[in-house]
Parts: sequence; structure tokens; C-alpha cells
Amino acid sequence: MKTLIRQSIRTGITYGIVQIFFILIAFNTMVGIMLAKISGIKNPGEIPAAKFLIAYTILMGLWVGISALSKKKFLPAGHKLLAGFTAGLVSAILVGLLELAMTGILVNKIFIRDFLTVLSFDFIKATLFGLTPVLGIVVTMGAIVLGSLLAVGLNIVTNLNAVQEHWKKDLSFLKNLNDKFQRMIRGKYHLIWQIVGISILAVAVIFIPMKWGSYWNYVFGTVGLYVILGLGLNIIVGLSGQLVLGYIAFFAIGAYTMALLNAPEPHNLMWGFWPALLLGVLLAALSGILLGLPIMRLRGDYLAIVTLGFGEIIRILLKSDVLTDFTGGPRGIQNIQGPMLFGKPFNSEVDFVYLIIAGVLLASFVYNRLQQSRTGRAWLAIREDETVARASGVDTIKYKLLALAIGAAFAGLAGGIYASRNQFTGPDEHALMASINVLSLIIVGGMGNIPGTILGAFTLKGLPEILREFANFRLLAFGALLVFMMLSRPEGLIPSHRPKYDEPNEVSGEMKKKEVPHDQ
Amino acid sequence: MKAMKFLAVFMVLAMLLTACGQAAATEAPVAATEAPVAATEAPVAGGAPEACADALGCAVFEAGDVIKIGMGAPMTGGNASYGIDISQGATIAMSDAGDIEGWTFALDAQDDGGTAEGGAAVANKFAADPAIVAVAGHIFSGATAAAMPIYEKVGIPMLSPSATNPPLTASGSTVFNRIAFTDLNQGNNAADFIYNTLGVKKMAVLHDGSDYGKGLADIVAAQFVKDGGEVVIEQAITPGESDYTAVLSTVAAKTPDAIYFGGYTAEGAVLVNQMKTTGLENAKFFGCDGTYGEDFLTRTGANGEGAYASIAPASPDSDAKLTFNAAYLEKFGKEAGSLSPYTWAGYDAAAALAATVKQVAVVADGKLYIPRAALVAAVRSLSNYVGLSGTFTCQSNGECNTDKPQFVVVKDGAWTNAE
Amino acid sequence: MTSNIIQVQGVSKIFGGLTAVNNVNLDIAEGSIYSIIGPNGAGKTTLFNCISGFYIPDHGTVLFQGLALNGRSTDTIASLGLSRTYQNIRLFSNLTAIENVLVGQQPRLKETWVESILQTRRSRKEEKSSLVESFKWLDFVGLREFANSIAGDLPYGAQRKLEIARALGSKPSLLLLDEPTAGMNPQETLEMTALIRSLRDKFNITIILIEHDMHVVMGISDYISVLDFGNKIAEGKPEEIQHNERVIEAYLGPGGAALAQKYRKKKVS
Amino acid sequence: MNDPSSLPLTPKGNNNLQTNTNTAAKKLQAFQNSKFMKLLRPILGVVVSLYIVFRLYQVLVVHQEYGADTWTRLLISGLIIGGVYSLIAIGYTLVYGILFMINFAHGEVMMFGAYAGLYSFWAFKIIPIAGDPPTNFLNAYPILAIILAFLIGMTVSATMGFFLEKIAYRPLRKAPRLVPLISAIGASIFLQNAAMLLFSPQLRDVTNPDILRRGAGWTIVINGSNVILPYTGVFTFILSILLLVGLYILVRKSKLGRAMRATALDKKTAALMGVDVDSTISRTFIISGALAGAAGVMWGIHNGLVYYFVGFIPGIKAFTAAVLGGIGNLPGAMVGGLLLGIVESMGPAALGIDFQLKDVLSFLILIFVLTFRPSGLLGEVLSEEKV
Repeated sequence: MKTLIRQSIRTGITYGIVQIFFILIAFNTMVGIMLAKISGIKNPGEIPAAKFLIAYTILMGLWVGISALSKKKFLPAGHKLLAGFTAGLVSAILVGLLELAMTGILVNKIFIRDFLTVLSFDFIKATLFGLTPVLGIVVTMGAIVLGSLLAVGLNIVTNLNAVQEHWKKDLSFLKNLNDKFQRMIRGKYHLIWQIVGISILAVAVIFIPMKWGSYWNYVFGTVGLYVILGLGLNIIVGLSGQLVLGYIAFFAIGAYTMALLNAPEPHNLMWGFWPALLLGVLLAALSGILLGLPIMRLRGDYLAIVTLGFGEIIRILLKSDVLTDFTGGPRGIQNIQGPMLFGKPFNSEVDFVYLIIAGVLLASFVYNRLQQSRTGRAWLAIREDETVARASGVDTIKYKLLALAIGAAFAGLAGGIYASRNQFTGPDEHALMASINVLSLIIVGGMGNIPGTILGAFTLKGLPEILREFANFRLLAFGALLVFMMLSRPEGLIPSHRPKYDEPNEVSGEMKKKEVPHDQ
Repeated sequence: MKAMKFLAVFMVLAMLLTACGQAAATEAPVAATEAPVAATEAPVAGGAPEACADALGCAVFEAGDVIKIGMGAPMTGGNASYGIDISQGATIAMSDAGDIEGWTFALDAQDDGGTAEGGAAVANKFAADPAIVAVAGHIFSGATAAAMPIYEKVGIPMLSPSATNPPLTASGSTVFNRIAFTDLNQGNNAADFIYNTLGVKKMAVLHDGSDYGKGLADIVAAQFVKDGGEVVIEQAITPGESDYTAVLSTVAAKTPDAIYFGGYTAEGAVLVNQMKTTGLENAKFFGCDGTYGEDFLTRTGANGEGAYASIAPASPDSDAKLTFNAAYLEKFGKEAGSLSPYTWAGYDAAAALAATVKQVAVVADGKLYIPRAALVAAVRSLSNYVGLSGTFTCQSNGECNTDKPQFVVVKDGAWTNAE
Repeated sequence: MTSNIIQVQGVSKIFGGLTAVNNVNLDIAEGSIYSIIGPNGAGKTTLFNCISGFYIPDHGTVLFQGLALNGRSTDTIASLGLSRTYQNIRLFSNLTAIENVLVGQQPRLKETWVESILQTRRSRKEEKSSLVESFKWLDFVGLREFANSIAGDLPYGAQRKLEIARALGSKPSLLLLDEPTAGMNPQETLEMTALIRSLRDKFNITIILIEHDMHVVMGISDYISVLDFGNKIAEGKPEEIQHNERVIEAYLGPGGAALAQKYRKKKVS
Repeated sequence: MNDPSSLPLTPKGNNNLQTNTNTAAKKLQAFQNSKFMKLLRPILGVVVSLYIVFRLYQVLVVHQEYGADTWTRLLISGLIIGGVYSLIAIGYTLVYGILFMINFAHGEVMMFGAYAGLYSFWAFKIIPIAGDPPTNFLNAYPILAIILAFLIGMTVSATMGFFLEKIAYRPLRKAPRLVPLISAIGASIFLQNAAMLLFSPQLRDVTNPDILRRGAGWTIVINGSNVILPYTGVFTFILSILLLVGLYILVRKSKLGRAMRATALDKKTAALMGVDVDSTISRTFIISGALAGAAGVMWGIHNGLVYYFVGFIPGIKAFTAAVLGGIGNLPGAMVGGLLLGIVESMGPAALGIDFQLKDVLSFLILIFVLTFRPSGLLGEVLSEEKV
């Protein structure tokens, strides 16, 4: 009983603080505006109508209630009520105190915005629903408590936790779906299923890009490029276990090769898309090896920081005065030509989506083959224990360089396509955050496997686009989600599996592979 | 075999994304739900004016719809202050713009992070939104370069307050215009002014490595040498830092009479302050329109005395500007110009676009038609538009702010005319 | 068996001030089981590391089949046909058992990464054969049913055996086993002993063994060297070693010899 | 055991023969390979050092661009910035030494400290003190004000450090090493944007008390021109040194320090020996947070510019410094920080290259150092087997 109350008080305090934070960053008005838009008001203006703000407050209360009751499936209704109510009340009191302070600011006309920028008088008035301060505070607290009670009600009728727990527990429906699919295509009729699957896929791949507008084509394309990057980095980090933080440098090399060889400024060489792409890939691979040679002895985070440095060096050099005449300096390079295919221009958004899909298929194919081969096993051995791998006859230096080179080549490919798609590339495209994005996506998705990488790319590059409506709360939400994902699924959205080997019978050496779960 | 696995997931996720797509589309206040998409693509039948009878067609607004002016700006990340500030300025312009027989204006500011990737994403989003008639932006040159071709296709005119990268107007785009102060004539005039009027013979040139700052600095250096002066040292600093004593010390060793800085107030102010501690007490500091503003004064205080800047010729404190400043402070709790030097330009870009839209808009049987082709042309032929940050007349290449700059100096803690 | 498969000639290894291995000479006949014993910290494992190339000896040389190993990288040495196991088990613990053995075969495979991508006829053939072989090795150490379980999750004894299987993957002609029966119960120890013996008998692999369990050592080894404080204090056939005063003293401390005499008498009577 | 004849081994004799033949080529190749790797580093070293010597000769002897006064100025600014770097670097090193994770959000913790300092100064400025002429708290009791500002800043950052660990890292102790890193990155992004939304993206100026006026300082005359030794700089430098020394003593002598070292060595054993690992770790975060906070306040006092992005670059630099000196090694972090600061300020001048490239220079130095000493200048102090 006591512990229950103590817990719910703690929850109340936590969420009270969260709500205070939300108000201080004007999150409430932003949500209010979104609610207004959803309810069909076309131009809600800067500050939404009071009813939407009240709705927001109730939602907050609901949240408090739900989280107060989470992991408390089997409580008697009375206790649930108690817990929810206490939590709600506590957070309501905290918010109330904040609003009291805000009232003070409002009444004494103190100009606080130098310190907390959102606290304009209008905003304070709006937060108090345009009512008299006292009434406003009362309504707020009432709304929060009401919300929490609502949560209790919900919890008692529908066993909310069950849903919530399940939902939180995993997105494994994806994995299940995937497994079902596996069984389907491994099963008796696998050939038929494969034909069906491939044809469906082909149809989808060909027609979807035509259906949806240029915007989603662009987003889809970006995601595709990041899938390629992700696979490349997966070879380096996921398979051979070298933590590289400056990965985007190889991307930059690909992009700039494309730009320099294929734009009127600064050199007007105009090699055409395909040779430039090829050269970009090769140069990227080469630079991977050159970076690798001196730092082969480094491990773990030493490697990380050195590669991070490498990335920054490339970026700074690209924009520096020293190379301005060669790389266009901070201005970057414009009007990069698109590809030609059979003498026809091949550079509409849709075409690029096809191009990128092709790139993704190629990358996945290569990744897949390598992963299952002797090479892949050598990499895994190095990741697991470099010394022993070496002592078991793995030429570690060769394989580590190989991993760097191939991973870099993937990045070069993506970079080339990227540059010619945007018809522009500049030094600030290739800042540290980009590298970090790629690393995040392979880990969020689940390191070392292709579906994971794809899902990760969708999450990390698609999500910000979907979060656009959040205006400049976007990255805030993004950061929070990143942490949340790591906490809820440390092994990634789709965990890796080790392939299962059957002994090939001498007659028909067809070796089958199934999946066995594997704790990373 | 294995291949099937990822292909499958790939496909499933593609589907999911489309779903998200629709979700976002319905959630967003995209006019697609109101205005028939077809109307924007092809000439519409019925009451549509013949102005719509071309490939680009018209943007059509039902009663109660909002005319949207887009803006692509960095709202997050290291440069967010520019995006947020300029969009805030533009927001005020929208409320000042009034309405066309009941149809009001609204600003749709989207985060492009200042990068090409973001710029293209935002441009595609705007291109897909029939309610967007024009774009006040983009803010950074990289984003702008990637966005231009996309707007070109759908006939959305741009009017950028701050994308100063010279090649942008050289690429022959019909939709791109800017009221940003042209580097070329600002730089040349500044150099002449320093050499002739101030009589400086030895000058050091610094810039912040951005396309704007570097572009300007290079021009100034070249012209100054042409005039017969000596550029003793040209150095780039790393923006975003706040200790430049090292670079200033090396500059001091060359004993220049003046320092020209191409860049923004953030670094400019630090330089001015640290000049005093690095043996450059007696050298003049000469900034550009990027270092002009109230903020420079507050940040440099006494050190700022005698610092020069070159600005677009607008009477520094016209009544309009004063009212704007008041409105800005009231609405956003900051002095106008304290976040970036482009507040006023942001206002001007949005206001000018709104005004142009008013010119071309046609009302027919309860609907508002905005012919896109006409709008593009109208923006390009903008002339003698008097704004807060200058008077704009667009050249055929889209440069709209080409007048001779005006030079100001800090005297007794205030910007005063230097001529 | 006269030809010496490996000759350790005056090898010394010095860490800072401490001389871990001091001027040790070993001549090991091919196809023999050779044990190195000694109290803890006598430098046995250090000697192993010098032989297998983990350490570069400060003095002296190691000749393997007449080839000087000094300064060769460990992977080269492994590919020469000299493989080892570790005192504290070091498997690739996130990989399956079969994969561990497959990695062990690395030095004998010729498939390049390009072939891996294209999966040429040759690479498929090689992949298949190496897989067949790996399964046979797992069979040999009796881990067939664990083939597809994660190495880290195997029981202790199984992990030791798996390590040997991995070492055998490269068809070694010399195998260094570092305390193979450490921490095993008598039953497991017997199995392991049998395993080691059959390695030599069936496949003529020369085995060098570090071991503390005297029953095992005396049971299977043809020849024994005793290290103490980095010096080789004795070598010879098991029975010689059993009666060697210095050895007993090394183990039981000064006066130990007398003790041991008494002890034996008691046992007799 | 199954029938040996089926086993894939050739009988005695041609066994070794075969191994010899099929490995001969490989042997040779691998041998050269290792030779090449052995040679690579010395060659690199010689080339680089030759180049450096050549440039130095060019600048110092041939051109003689800068006089002693300039060098002094450069040295001063280098030391000051280096002091701040070391202070932040210590924070990284402490956390790294215990959890083996890069606390990517450390720079943001510092940023919040800077804001705290800024705001407390402003607040003090507002508080009026009667007198003639009427002044304000900030200038009436500057010492007290500064102390208070530091206390506030350090408290804020320490609290942030504490909650950061509790929320974002503790649940991930057992997770693979990269997971906490990503969580940290997420936290960093979140904190940056939170600051931007709370305090607006505006760049703020710290108003120092008059005794610490920026730009004021002791004047030394070196060959004719006077070099100013700014008060703020001296203050910053001395204070950071004091803090570092204090921390060193804490870790070496105190009970907590022993607990920290034990935890760093081996968490399980430490727990068995009665060390409360969790509380030790959160205390470590509190300490590193507090140091970051102090660094933040100093940053404000000396450089005078505070905004939501201010923590990012120093964060990266400081981590570089920590690695440079040898991760987990307190003196190492300090040496690394100072070295980095000096390289940044003097390096470009000494080698006669553009100041824009100073980061390139410092990263090159890092790569160079790590190529020869893979565990940093003073070597790392990590005992647990890195997972």
C-alpha cells in the first residue's frame, strides 16, 4: 500500500517535471495547433483555441495515469484508482505551481523572456486558457486529474497494460512476419512462392514510385541511399568489428568525384554519370585502404576517434581555401548532371528511385554473399577475438583492410548517386552528424543483418520526415526516440541470427540454412 | 534463397512507408484535400480564367482556404538561429499582408537543416502541396541550389532573403530571385571606400569560411589590391568558436591598418573584442552587412567604437522598420536582429511575395485563382519595391538588390552614416 | 621416429626485470606426446607463446620443420601447420560451434572475396568440402549435436573440446595444448586423455602439452620437460622424472625428496 | 569416435610435406605483408617529422614572420583553451575509465553549465545594492558572485550527469558496447534541442563582474609591443589546474576514489568486495558533470559567448584530448588537453598554414601519435578486458 503510493508519487513527480518542461518549450501550444489542424481548422494561428489546450492537458493527465498503472496488471480496482489519482494529483500540483509562478510574472509584468524565451504574456494567458489566473490553474489541475482518472477507467475496462506491455515488448510482428515468409519460401512449394513473391515485388517496385508523389519518392530514395550506406558500415562495424565514426568521408569522396567529373563548374570535365560513379567507388575503396594502413594496430574507441578525425579532415579540406579552386570551397558544386541510360536522360525523381533500388539490391546481394562466405567468417572471427583469429591463420590485416575497402566502396556508390540526384554537393553535407546517423541506423535496426539495416534506415531517415509536422521540435523528438529505442530494444529492432548449417550429403551438395536465435 | 528474405522485408516496408505517407498527408493541412490537385496541373474547366490555360496552371483556393508562402530554413542544428529568426520576421509579414477578398496568407516554414538533402526534401514537399504559391527562401545556398530545379518544374517562384552564393543566379533559373545583398558590388564598393575614403593602405582580410563570408572577402581583397592597396594576410577562421586570439595575434604581427571581416555578427563581435587584447588596438575593423545590427553594439560595447559596416541603402530607422521592430519584440521577446542580421530581409521577402501574389490573383465565381506562370514572371519583374532592408528591383537574372551599399560606423554606441 | 619436428634452441623471454623463460632447449620428436610441467609461474605458457609466435623470444630461435619461426606473424605460423589451444578458453563465443571449426580451416582455404561474391564452382566446392570436414571434426571430438549452438553457451568440457576441434581444422602437424584438462571432472579428464592419445595414434599429430594433472601427464606422455622459474630443470621419460630429486623439490620444496621416499614406503607396506 | 579412415587426414609422412607445399606461397606473401607493415610506420614517422622540421625551419628561420610577442600571445591563448579542454576531457576519461563508453552527451552537460553560469550572472546583475553610486550584487560582491555562479553551474551539470546516467545509460550496462554510445548520441541531440527551445537559439553574452572584464589584463612588454595577459584567462587556467589537482587527489587518496578504481578494474569483484558499484558509477557521473559545469562557466567567463551549440565542438575536442593522452588516464587527459590547445593555437602559425586548418592539424597529430603509441601519450589505464 505504502509502496504503491510512494511509487505513484514518484511517477507523479517525474511526469510533473516532464509536463513543466513541455510547457516551458511551448510544446503544449504546438500540440494544440496540431489538434486544431486535425479537427479541420485551416489556420489556427500562433496560439490555438483554449479547448485544444484543455484537450492537450487532459491527454497529459491520461499519460500520467497510464504510466502510473503500467506493470500493475493485477491490482484491485480500488488500488488502481488510488495509484492513478495520486500520480495525477501530484503532477497536477507541480504544474499548478508552475502556472502560479507564471501568473506572478503575468500580474507583475516581469519580462522573463531573456531567460525562458517562450514565456510571453500572451503565451501565459493562453496556458491559463484565457481564464482568470486562479480559475485557469484550477482548470488545468482538474484536467490533469481527470485525465489520469480516465486512464484508470480505461485500465479497468480494457486491460490496457496488456496492450501496452505487448506493444512495448516488441515489434517482433515484423520478425514473425519475416519468419512466416521464410517458412513459406523454404517450404514444399517454395519455388511457386518465390515466383509469386518476386513478381509481386517487381510489380511493387515498378509501380509504387509512379503512384506516390515526388516528395515520397525523394524520401524513399534518401532511405534507399542510407540503406546502402548502412550495409557498407555494417561490413566494417557489424562484421569485422572496427568502430568507424568518420564513415561519411567515403560518401563525400564518392559525391565529390561525381561532382568534379560531372559538373560545368569548376572543371567542366563532363565524363558522364557512369564512369564518374565507377571512379568514385574505386577512389572511396582506395581511400579506405589508405586510411586503414597506418591505424591497423588501433582498436575500439581509438579507431573510432581517429576515423572521426579523418572524416572531419576531409570535410574541412573540402571547404578550405587551400582547395577552393579545385573543390569549389564552401560554395560546393552545382548543376551536377544526371545519368543517361541508352542515350536518354534518366534523372527524374522516379528514375532515381529505380536507380537507388538497383543500388540497394546490388549492395544487399554483395553483403549477403560475403557474410555467408569464408570471408564473412574471417571477419566475424576478427570481431570476436582478433588475437585468436590471427592465431587460427586468419590474415587479420588483409581482412580488416578488405572490410574497410568494401564498406568504403558502398559509401562511394551512395555518394555518387546522391550528388547527381541533388545536382549539388557541398562540404557541409558531409558533417559528423551524417556519420553518426548511419552508425545509429545500423544499431537501431539491429547490427549485422540486412532487414535490420533497411528497417533502421526507414526509422532514422523516414522518421524525421514524418516528424516534420513537429516543426522545430522535430530533432528533440528524434533524440528522445533514439534513446527510447535503445532502452526498449538494445539488440535492435530486428536482432541478428547465425545461419544454421546442415552437413551436406555427399550426393547432392545442396546445403540448407535455417535461423537459430542468437544473443548478440 | 537468402535474397528473398530482405526483398520481402524491403517490400513490406515500402508499403508501410506509403501508409505513413498518406497518414502524414491527411494529418498535414495540405490543401490537397480542398483544392483539386488536377486544378494545379492542367488548365481547369468552367469558371477558370484563361490565365490558367497553360502548362503550369493555377493554384485554386476555395472560400476559407489559406494562401501559403513556403520557407525552407534551418530550424534545428547549429544554424537554427537564422532559420528561426527569418521565419519569425516573415510570419509578421504574413499578418501585415492583409487578405485578398477574405483569402488570408500563412507562412509554412519547414526545416531543411541548411543542407542540400534537406533543401530538396522540403522543395519536393512544397511542390506536392497545391496551396504553396511561392517560397521565401531558401535561407542557405546549399539548400537553395538543390531546391531550385524542383521549383522550376512546378513553377513556384523563390525570393531568397539570404542565399548570397553568386553562382545561384548564374545558372539561368527562371524561378530563383534574391533580395540578399549582392556580394560583388558590396565587396568592390567596400574595398574602394576603405582604400580611398579611409585611406587605408595595408589591410588584413578575414572570413568565416562560409560561402557568404569567403565570397565577400575574396572580392574585397581582389578589388583592394587592384586599387593599389596591400593585403598583408588573408585568413579564414572557424565559425562557431569564441576564441580567435591566436589568429588575431598572427594578424597583428603583420601590423595592418585595418581588418576586413566577411562573416556574421557572432564571430565579428568576438573579433572586435579580442582585437583589443592582441595588439590590434589601433587597427580599424571593417565588417559587412552580416556584422551590422543592434546586436553588434550590445556585444562589443566600448570595443565596438569606430567599427565600420556596409549595408544596403535603407534609411536605417524608417518608421516602418521601427513598427516592425516593436512588433517583433512584442511577439518574440527579442530585439529584431538579435538572432541574425536577416530579420528584415526575411520580412521583405515574404511581404514582397504576398504583394506580388495580390497583383496576379484572380477571383472568379467564389474561387481564388493564382496563375503560377504569371506569378513567376511577376516576381522576376519586381521593381522599386521599398522594403525594410532596401529598395528592390529584380534584374533579368534574379538579382533584386544591386544598389550601391551605404557605409556606417559606430559612433558613441550607435550606427551612424560614415560618408 | 627420429626426425625432430620442432627444435627450441636457447629461447629466453624477459619481462622487465623478470626472466620468464631462460635459455630453454627442446628437441621434440615427430609424432610424440611431449609434456611440459612445472609449478605455477614456471614460464610454461610463456614458452608456448614464444613457440606459437605470440611473443618474440629475446634470445634463441624456434625451428619448426627446419624453418625459423622468429618474427613470423602468428597467422603465418598457423598456416605452416602449428596450432594451439589456450589455458583460459578463447572461442569465438558468439559464433556457432561449426562456425568456430570452419574458421579454424581458414589457412587451408583458397577462396578469395571475389569468389565469395560470385560463388564460383570452385568456391562452392571448397565451401562444401570444408563443411564436410568440419562436421567430421566435430564428430571426432563428440560435439556433433552441438554443431549449431552458440559456442559461448556450451558446457565447459565441450568448449575445451571445441577449441581442439578448431585447432585441428587447419590440419596441423604440431598441436600445442595448454592445460586441456584444467577444471574437468575425472570422467571428462579420461575422455580428454583418450582424445589426445587418439590424435597422435590415428593422425600422427605431434602434441606438446602443458598439464598439472600428473596422472594425465604420466599416463600419456612419451617425454617430459620440467620448468621451474623459467629454467628447464629436468627432462626425460615419465618414470625418470618421477624419481628426479630436483623435480620433487621444485614441487614439494626443499627436503621434499625425503618426504616422497617415506610416502612411497608407506604405500608399499 | 568414428572410424578414423573416414577422417580427412593424410597418413604420416606426406602430411607435413603437403602442408609445406600448399603454404609455401602463402608463407612468403604473409611474411612480406608483415615486413611491409613493420616498415610502414617508421617511414611514415620519418617523412612527417622531416616535413615538420622543414616547415618550422621555413617559418622560424627563413621568414621569421612572428616575433616573440606573437609567440607569447599564441602560447597564452593555447594554454587557456587547453586548460578548458583538459577539464572537459577529464570528464570523458573518468566515465570511460569505468564504463568503457564514450559519453557523447558530455559536451551538452557542459553547455547547460555554461547557461547556468550565464543566467546566474544576469540575475546577480539585476539584484540592486544600495550605495553611492547604487550598484548591483554582481559588482558589489564579485568574489561571492563568482563562487555562487560556479556552485550553481556545477550543481546543474552534476544533476544532469546523474540523471543522464540513471535514465539513458544504466539500463544498458549489459548491452553491447555500441548501444550506450547510440543512446548517448540520442541524449546529446535531445539536450541540444531542449536548450534551443528553452533558451532560444540566440547567442548570449556573459556579463562578467568588472574585476573580470574581458579584454582587461596585465600588460607585459615583449620586444616593443605589449602583450596582454587577460584576467579571465589567468583565472580560467589557474582554476582548471586547481580542479584537476583536486580531482587527482580525490581519486588517488579518498575512499570514493578507491571505489572508483576498483570498479574500473573489475565490477564483479569490486561488488564482491563490498563496493556499491551503482552508486560509485553515478557518483563518477556526478563528478564528471560537475567538472563539465565548471568548464562551462569558465567558457562563458573567458569567451563570453554562450548558446545551445556551444558544447558540441569542445566536446569533440575534449574527447580527442582524452584519447591523445591515453583514455582512462587522468594526467593523460590533462596533458592531452594542454597539448591540443597549444597545437591549435601555435601549430598553424608555426607551420605557416591557414588557421582554418587547425582542426585538421590537431586530428593529424592525433593520428600520428596513435600510430606510434596506440594507447595514447601516457598510455591507457584500463584493466578490464575490453569487450
